[in-house]
Formats: sequence, C-alpha cells, structure tokens
Amino acid sequence: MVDLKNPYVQVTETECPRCLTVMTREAMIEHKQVCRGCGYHFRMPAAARIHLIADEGSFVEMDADLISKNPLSLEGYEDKISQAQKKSDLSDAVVTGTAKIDGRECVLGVMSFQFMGGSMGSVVGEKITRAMLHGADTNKPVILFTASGGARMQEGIFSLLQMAKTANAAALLDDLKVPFFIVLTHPTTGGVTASFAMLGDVALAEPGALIGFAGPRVIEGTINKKLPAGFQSAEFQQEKGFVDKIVPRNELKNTLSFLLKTHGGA
Amino acid sequence: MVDLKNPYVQVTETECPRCLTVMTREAMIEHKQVCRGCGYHFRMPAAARIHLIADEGSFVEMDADLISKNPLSLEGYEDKISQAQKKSDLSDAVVTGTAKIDGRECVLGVMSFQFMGGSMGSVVGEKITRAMLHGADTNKPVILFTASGGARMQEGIFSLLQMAKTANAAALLDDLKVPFFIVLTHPTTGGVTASFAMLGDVALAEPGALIGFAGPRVIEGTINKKLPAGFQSAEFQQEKGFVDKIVPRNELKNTLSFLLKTHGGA
Amino acid sequence: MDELKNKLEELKDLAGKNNLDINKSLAEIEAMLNVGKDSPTWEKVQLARRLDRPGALEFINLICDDFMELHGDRYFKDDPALIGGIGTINGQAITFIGNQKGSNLKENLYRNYGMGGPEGYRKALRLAKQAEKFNRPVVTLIDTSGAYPGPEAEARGIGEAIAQNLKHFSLLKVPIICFVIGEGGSGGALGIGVGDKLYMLENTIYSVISPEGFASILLRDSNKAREAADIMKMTAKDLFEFGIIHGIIPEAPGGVQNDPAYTAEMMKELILSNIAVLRKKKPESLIRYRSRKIREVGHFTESAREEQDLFKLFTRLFS
Amino acid sequence: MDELKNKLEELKDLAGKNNLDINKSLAEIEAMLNVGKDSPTWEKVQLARRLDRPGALEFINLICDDFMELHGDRYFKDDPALIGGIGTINGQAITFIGNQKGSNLKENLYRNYGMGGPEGYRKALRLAKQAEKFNRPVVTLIDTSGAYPGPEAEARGIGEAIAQNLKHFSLLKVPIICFVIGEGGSGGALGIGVGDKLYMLENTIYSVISPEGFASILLRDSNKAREAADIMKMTAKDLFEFGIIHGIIPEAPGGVQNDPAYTAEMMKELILSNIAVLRKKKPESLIRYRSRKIREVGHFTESAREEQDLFKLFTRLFS
Ligand SMILES: [Zn+2]
Ligand SMILES: [Zn+2]
Repeated sequence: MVDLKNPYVQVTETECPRCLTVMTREAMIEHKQVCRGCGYHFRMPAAARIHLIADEGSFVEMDADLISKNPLSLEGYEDKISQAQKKSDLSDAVVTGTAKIDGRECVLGVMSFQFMGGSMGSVVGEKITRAMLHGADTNKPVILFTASGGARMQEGIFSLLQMAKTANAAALLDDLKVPFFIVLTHPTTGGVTASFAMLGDVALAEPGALIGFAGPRVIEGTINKKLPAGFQSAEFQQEKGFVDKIVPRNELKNTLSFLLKTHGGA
Repeated sequence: MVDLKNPYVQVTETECPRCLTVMTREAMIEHKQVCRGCGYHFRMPAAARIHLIADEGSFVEMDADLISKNPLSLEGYEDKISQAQKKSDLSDAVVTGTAKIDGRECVLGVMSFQFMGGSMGSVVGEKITRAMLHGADTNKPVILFTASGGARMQEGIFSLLQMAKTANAAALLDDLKVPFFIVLTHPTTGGVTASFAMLGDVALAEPGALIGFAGPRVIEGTINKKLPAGFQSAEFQQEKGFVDKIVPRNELKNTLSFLLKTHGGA
Repeated sequence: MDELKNKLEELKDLAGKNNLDINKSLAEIEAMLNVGKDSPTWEKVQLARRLDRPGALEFINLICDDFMELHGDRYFKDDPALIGGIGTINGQAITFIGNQKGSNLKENLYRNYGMGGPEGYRKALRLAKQAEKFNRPVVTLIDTSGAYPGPEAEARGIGEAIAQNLKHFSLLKVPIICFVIGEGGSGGALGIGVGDKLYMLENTIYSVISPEGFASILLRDSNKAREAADIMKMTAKDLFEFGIIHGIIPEAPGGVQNDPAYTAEMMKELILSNIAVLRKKKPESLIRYRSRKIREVGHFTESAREEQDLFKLFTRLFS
Repeated sequence: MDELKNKLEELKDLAGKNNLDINKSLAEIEAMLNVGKDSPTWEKVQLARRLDRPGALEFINLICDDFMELHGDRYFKDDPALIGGIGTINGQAITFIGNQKGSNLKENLYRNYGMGGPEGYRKALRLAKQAEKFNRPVVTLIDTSGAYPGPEAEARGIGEAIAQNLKHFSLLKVPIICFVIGEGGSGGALGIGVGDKLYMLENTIYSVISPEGFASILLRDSNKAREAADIMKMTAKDLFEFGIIHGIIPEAPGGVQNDPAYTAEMMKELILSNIAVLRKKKPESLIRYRSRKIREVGHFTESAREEQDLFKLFTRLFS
C-alpha cells in the first residue's frame, strides 16, 4: 500500500539536470519538485503526486495486493520485482484508488517511473483496467497520471496484451460517457502511449514531459541521425494536436478541478 | 427532363486536349468518351452518363420540374439559366432519379458541368437533397456523380447554404445506414467538394479528374507560384487518402455493381 | 421603430429597478428590433474587417466566468486559426469554438489571419463531439475571410474537413448557437456555422464569396467590390430579411471595438436565454427542427408536389 | 496425436465422398490438433520473416472470389504498408485488413516493409467502422515487424492511432477474426489484432518485442536473439498453450510459401465457420464475450476478491 502518511519519503536533495540548481529536500517539497531555477519538472513519486492532487485524507487505495507473477518463468524476474518494491515502497508501477478533488469524487491512478521504469505488465494493466471499470460502475470520472517506458518485456506477450485490456476499459468508459482525463508526465512512451494514455476525453501534460510511442533512441536508430531538440516533448505534442493543454504542476489541481466541474452533466 | 432516348445528342467530334488525337462522334460514343490514344476521360453529359451506368430503360427521373429563381434579383441571371438550359437540354446542373444497376435498385444523381459549370444553387442543392432523402426513405443506396466548379455565386448566401443542406441529408443517410457512393468526375471543386461529395461511404474517382476545394488558380494566387503537375488530380487525392479507388470509365458500372452487392446487409 | 426602442429602454429600466430577470428575453427582442439600423454595405464590410475588432477569444473572455482552451485535432496539429475550449457562464459549462485572426501582425501570422486549415475544422468537430458526449451546449464565433486556400490545406483535405463539420453539426444532439462576429466568409465560416440559432453582430457580413471575388468573377472588374457588396446582399439586415439569421446584435457607435463589453453582454444574454429554451427540447426534436431549418433554405419553382415528410425519417432514426 | 490425425483424414475423405459439408468444423479441429507439431523457435522466426512468404493481399486473393481494395485514411494519406478492402467468399461480403510487406525490394520500399504509420492504422479503423455500419464481418491478417518507428509516424501520432484501434476494435459490433500470417510484431501487430478469434499460421511468431530487441535490452547482448526467441515464448504453440490463440493453421512442409493455397483454404474454412457461429450472437453478447476474453489475459496474485461483474456494465450499455 502506498504510504500517504509520509508522502515525501522518496524525495531527496537533487540537482536540476537542466540548469544545475541544487534543491534541498525541503525546497523540493515546497516547490512541488519543480526546479526553482528553470521550472524543470522532476519526476514525482506516486505518494507525493497523490498528496498534491487529492484532497487531504480523501484517497482510498484499491487493489494494493496485486502482485506480479512470472509467466515466462524468466530467471531473475522475481528478484527484480522485490528490489523495485523495496526501492519504491510500491507493489508495482501504479497506485489506484478513489479520491476527492476540491470535494468532487473521482477515481485516481498514478503511475510511478521509479518502479521498473513504469513498465506495464499484468499488474499495471489489471489495476488500470479495474480503476477505469470502477469509474464506469460508479459513474465517477477517472483521472490517470501516466509515466512509463512501455510494456514490461519480462512478461512477454502478456505485457503486450495489457494494451488491449486497458483500451477496452477506455472504450467502456467512453460508451458510458464517464469522463476520463489523462495527465501525461515525464516520460510516457511505448505501450502505455499506444493504449489508454491516448484515449482520454481531455489530455493534459506537464511541461517538458517526453511523450511518444517509439523512444528517441529507437527513432534515431531508424533514421541514423539525431532528433531535433524538443522532439516528442509535451510542447511538441500540443503543437501536433495530441495534447489539449500543458499545465505546470502548481496549476494541475485547479485544472483538474475545473474539468471535474464542467463534466458533471453526463 | 433528361432525354434518354437520345443520350448522345450532346456528344460531338472532339480533339483530345492531352494527346491531340481526334475522335469522331461515333468513336467518342463507342469509347465512352475516353481518348483512344491516351485514356483521357472527357467530360460526359448527364444523359450519356446515365445511359452508361443504369440498366437500359430503368432510369426514372425525379424532380425534373425544379427551376431556379433569382433570389438576389441579379441582372441577367434568368437569361443565363435559359441559355444553359438550351445548351444542355437540362433544367439545371443535376439530373436525379431512380435506376437499376445489374438489376439492383438505387437512387442515381448525375451532375453536369455543361450547365453553368455544374455550379450548385438552390435547385442543385434541393434535388441532391431530395435524392438522398428518397434513398433514406426507401432504403435504396444512393449514387451521386459529381462535376462542379463550386457554389453558384449568382444566388449569393443561398448557394452557400446548399452545402449545409446536402450535408444534412448525407448525415441522415449515414445514421440510417443507407449506402452512399460518390463518383468524383472532372472537375469537382468548391462547395460541392466541401459538402456531399466528401461524405460518401465509398468515394470513387475517374482517372485524371481534378478534385479540390480551392481551385488551382486560387491556390497559385495564394502562394504566388505554379502548382506541381498532378496536384489535386484523382491520383493525388487517392495518395492523400481521400479517394478509395480510381476507376476507369469502362469499369465503373461493374465497380458500382460490386458495391451495391456488398452493401446489402444493412 | 424608434418609439418601440424607447419603450424597450423604459421597460429595461423598470425591470432593472425591480430586480426582474427579463433581460434575457429583452436581449432577443432588441436583437430583432435592431434590424432597422442601416448604413452603406461597404462601410460594414470595412468595419467587419477592422484589425482592432475583438476576436473570438476576446469575446469568450468577456462572456465567460472562466475559460480553458483545448488544443489539437488528434491527427496532425493544433491550428491557431481556429480555437476552442470549455467556458462557464454562471457555472454552466459551454463549449466555445471560434475563428481567431489575431489583432496585430505577429498574431495575424501565427493565426494565419484566421484562415483555418483542415486541422482547425477537425479540432472544432472533436470539441463539438466532446460537447455532445457530455451534454454541453456549443457556441460558435465566426470571423474569417474563408478557409485557407493553400496547397497544404488542400493536400490534407480542407474540403473533406468542412464537409464533415456540416454533416456532424447538423445532427449534433446539443444546442448550437452561432454568432457572426466579424467576417463570415464562405465555406470557412459555414464550417462552424451550422446550428440552431444564428445571430450576426450589427457590422458584420456573411457571404458565399468576398465582394472582391464576386466583382472580379461576375462583374469582370475587381475594382467593383463596393458595388458587388451591395448586389450580393451580405449584411446582417439582408440576411435577416432573407430569414436566414435570427437577430442582429447591436454594436457601440462606430463599431464594436469601441465597447466590446456592451455587445458581449448582449451575446451572453442571448446564449443563456437560448440555451434555457433549447435545453428543454428532446435531442430528437432539437435536431429535427434544426434539419428542417437547414432544409428550408433555397429559392426555386416547381409544379405542385407533396413536401417530403422528414418526420417519418426521424421517427425511424430514433426507433 | 498421430492416430487422431489419421482418423481426421479418414473422416475428411468420407465426408468428401458423401458430399457432406463438414469441412468447416474439421478445419477447426485440425487447427487445434496441429499444436503438436514442433520445431526450434529460431527456425520459425526465420520462416515467418521469409521474403517469399505470401502476404495479406496474396492470401486475400486466394481466399476471396472477388476483392476491391479501398484506399486512404481521409486525413493525410493512403498507407501502402497496411491494406484493406471488401472481399466476397461464396457471395458473402467481408472486410479484409492486413499488413503488407511486399515481396521484392521495390515493393518493400513502397510498402515500408509492412511497417504501418498512423495513416495505415486510421485507414484500418475507417474500414472496420464501415464494416460495422454495413454489418460485414472483419478479417485481419497480421504480418509486420512493428509500426514504423520514424519521426513522421511519431509526429502524426502513431501511438494515438494504435490506441484508437485497440479501443474501437474491442467494441466493434461485428465479428472480427484475426490471423497472424507472418511476423506479429508488438503494437503494430496488435493494432489490427483485437478480435473474437485469433489464429496463427504454423510458422509464425507474435511477441511484445523482436527477439533481437529482447536480447539487446534484457540479455544485454544483441547476438543472443536465438536464445531470446526461446525465452520469450513467441511461437504459435507457445501462444496456444498460454490460451491466447484459438488454433494453429498448418503450412506446407518447408513453409507456407511452398503451397499458399493449402493454407488459404484452411483459413477460408475457418473464416466461414467462425462467421456462421459469431453471426448468430447478438452484438451485445458478441462484444461482451470479446471484452471478457481481453480482460482475462494476465498473470498476478491477489488476496481473495470478488471479480468485477462486467455483466452489469454491459447491461447499462445496452439499456
Ligand atoms: Zn533547473
Ligand atoms: Zn488523348
């Protein structure tokens, strides 16, 4: 279970990779893990994210007990999972639950890049799907924060098929007209991009987030040259028509609140 | 009323604008007004087109008595209409009716560029709309052959709003799942392109037909240079994703017959 | 007419003093009375095209308590020439869509002078469909000389994009209220102009082609734009007399740029009063009425003939 | 197993002599029995990738009496890497969609080696929606190393396009039957791979990443592709044992390229027999069953917990 009593336990003193400003742990927490110097948005652990978005004490976690199996009997996969669990304090790469935002109920899911690069295996696929179906079932809008390097290859074909599973849940949400909002955070790539992450009614993104299907290195391998700066950034994706709005982290809660308020007529 | 007893009365000896082959009237009729030398597809009068596509004797014209008024009280418009009527043997720029193709019933509409450049005013808009609604009403697939320079400016705002009218009819056809097939012939531009011509379930085009919204000269005026050869041709539009298939004139009836056969399950 | 206007003013005062909320219907009456005002067509063409005329975003900000712009067509790009998003008026959520020209050269270039490409019209359709899904009314603000007549727009199907909008807006199951706020130019205007109600601001125009284009093609003299503008009957008054628009919204003396808030207030009231009425209709009667209105436009003669019965079709549609 | 096969052959002969049309169900039995065949994974990888292996269009022409290819996504272009159209089998109309690699260098380049861009997947969706509208079943033929990982595909939203297909195919109200006919590579394969039934040809593969990619990322040695292929469990037999595919379709000795008609005939029979059964289901039960199948895939543990009841959701959906 995600520990919301200590939402910032994973936050540490950090140097900004863009402007080299050093932020103390306290400054990181105070500035919502956004660089004081240049506005760079650091990756955020799931607990801190929930603390930032959900009304105090409103988050109730769902499906915290889902644990990955090893369907390919791949050597070392169980160990990797255990290590990731220890490192992140999470059972897998997504935390889901119900929450309130400015008093309005919703289903909230937050992916964590810290857990094996936010990769989507059976557990992530199942939890995301259950969260969406819970929203469909109870008519609560669904908000998902994405952060993922793609499919979890260690689970082979099963990880690929999680894309179909989450997209099917998104289809049901859509047909039932339950609002579905996506917040794309750094980075969101691979199978997550090619499934539920691109299926929201409204797609928000954090500034500078990398968003794409193929990763930059794969693309560079295809064309045998460097990509221009900013390729696949949130700003690029807004210009290309795939992101509704880029929202700095300190405005995120207000923006989500506005969306919940204006999607109540369904 | 269109004269189907003499469908080729408008056909004359012609020189091919592309390869300069001269075709006698008889050769024109025999080759379906396609150049023997280079395959150039000449414009086809409505009567000849109907004769080519509909089963012998099956075409029953609708709304032949609609005649344009002069809503802007524009000087000379009535004269222009009369002249066009004499020249083309048509009452306005489209002929509509019911027909059979290889025994299958359908609604068939054929525009004629010969009548004031196939421009769409109130009569064209109304006849196209009625044809589609008749298809909707009787569950008969609708086939429309387009040929138009755009809206009929002499009718001002009324000509513009025919676009909305025909598109609304297309929307009703769509919702009722009645098949709607478009055949784009040379040239199809302006308001016809930006309304029913682009709303078919399947869009066929004759080889070499010019298809676009803004005409080539307008576009060249915008960018102040020449357009490349083939810009806005049927082949270009297929490459750009807006035409399902380019069908030479002598295969058109078979292709439409196949479409009618495979869209019977609605 | 003037007398009627004075009475209207008195009535308004009285209503205001008594805290009566009759403004909404007054705005409608006013919009219709305003038809009387007249000035040469060419003057209106020039006013409609003024660079300092407020655009869609300016009106939206005056009309709404809060507005969130949404970007992108989900296919190719975000078109700055055509904007849209969700606004609230008195807490009520409404989807706004509008052409946006920009008000200085830099903005003009960024927004391609309000000449939308296929991406703009596809964004508009996406937002309209989103509005329908969540039962939000749609307001469109028309202000363009036309869709962009360039090779990229052609290659990406500007004709197809406009056609889809005409089709889908005509059966959209939520109220749509359209305003011509500046230039209503041809298919580019109509592409966001199909709805239940259509209003024009006092000094705006709406036509199938620009007066310059009409002059050069039909009068064979591109210098005769002024004359063409008269012949074409493109002012709010003309279109009201044709029965094509539902009312004319007053502008401040000299043009709306002199007091945008005055006109925006009228628009806001019209939006609220129309939504209140249209919301009460079932979706099927809403789109049946809209379709009938679209069907009615046109001038022709014919031998006596039974009018096709749309009712039967719609009954099938909703059975 | 061999005995069973012999019996099957005898049964076929008998049925043939008596003019009995039991071939359809026999094809299904055969497809399931065929699971027994086994050969090294790497051999299958190589067979699946052979240049002379028949592609989607070749199979379609063998399967159909008649076929009309339809082009274009209606947004940006026609993608030759992903083809589709309407075919007939015994007069029955079916929509076909497939990856197309091309069988020589010129064709490979024209078809981008079967690596579809967003336009290909959007064309596929358009054709699938058209099939749904006219109540035509859909058959997809999967044969791609993956979607195109180039900058243009990224800029035009390859991820979004695949996502939309996964979403809309999963609730499409007509039967969908999918075949892996060569390489089933990642999202590019899945993008036309969501359906009611999934079959693999005997010498095909289906995986989340290429063995080369798996080797270089997880085994940290790009030369270990052969080893990776075994670890990944990507053959028809593997996927049948996982319960992910419904059957394995035999190929001629040495690979399907040696006798495409033999395999095409089996596919044709499977298409017809499956359609006959799936057609009888109401659309709501069809997509409920499909959704349940999609939902089931995954391996994890949890404390005892009630399974979420999809039935209730679907009841709302169709009420
Ligand atoms: Zn910094
Ligand atoms: Zn010639």
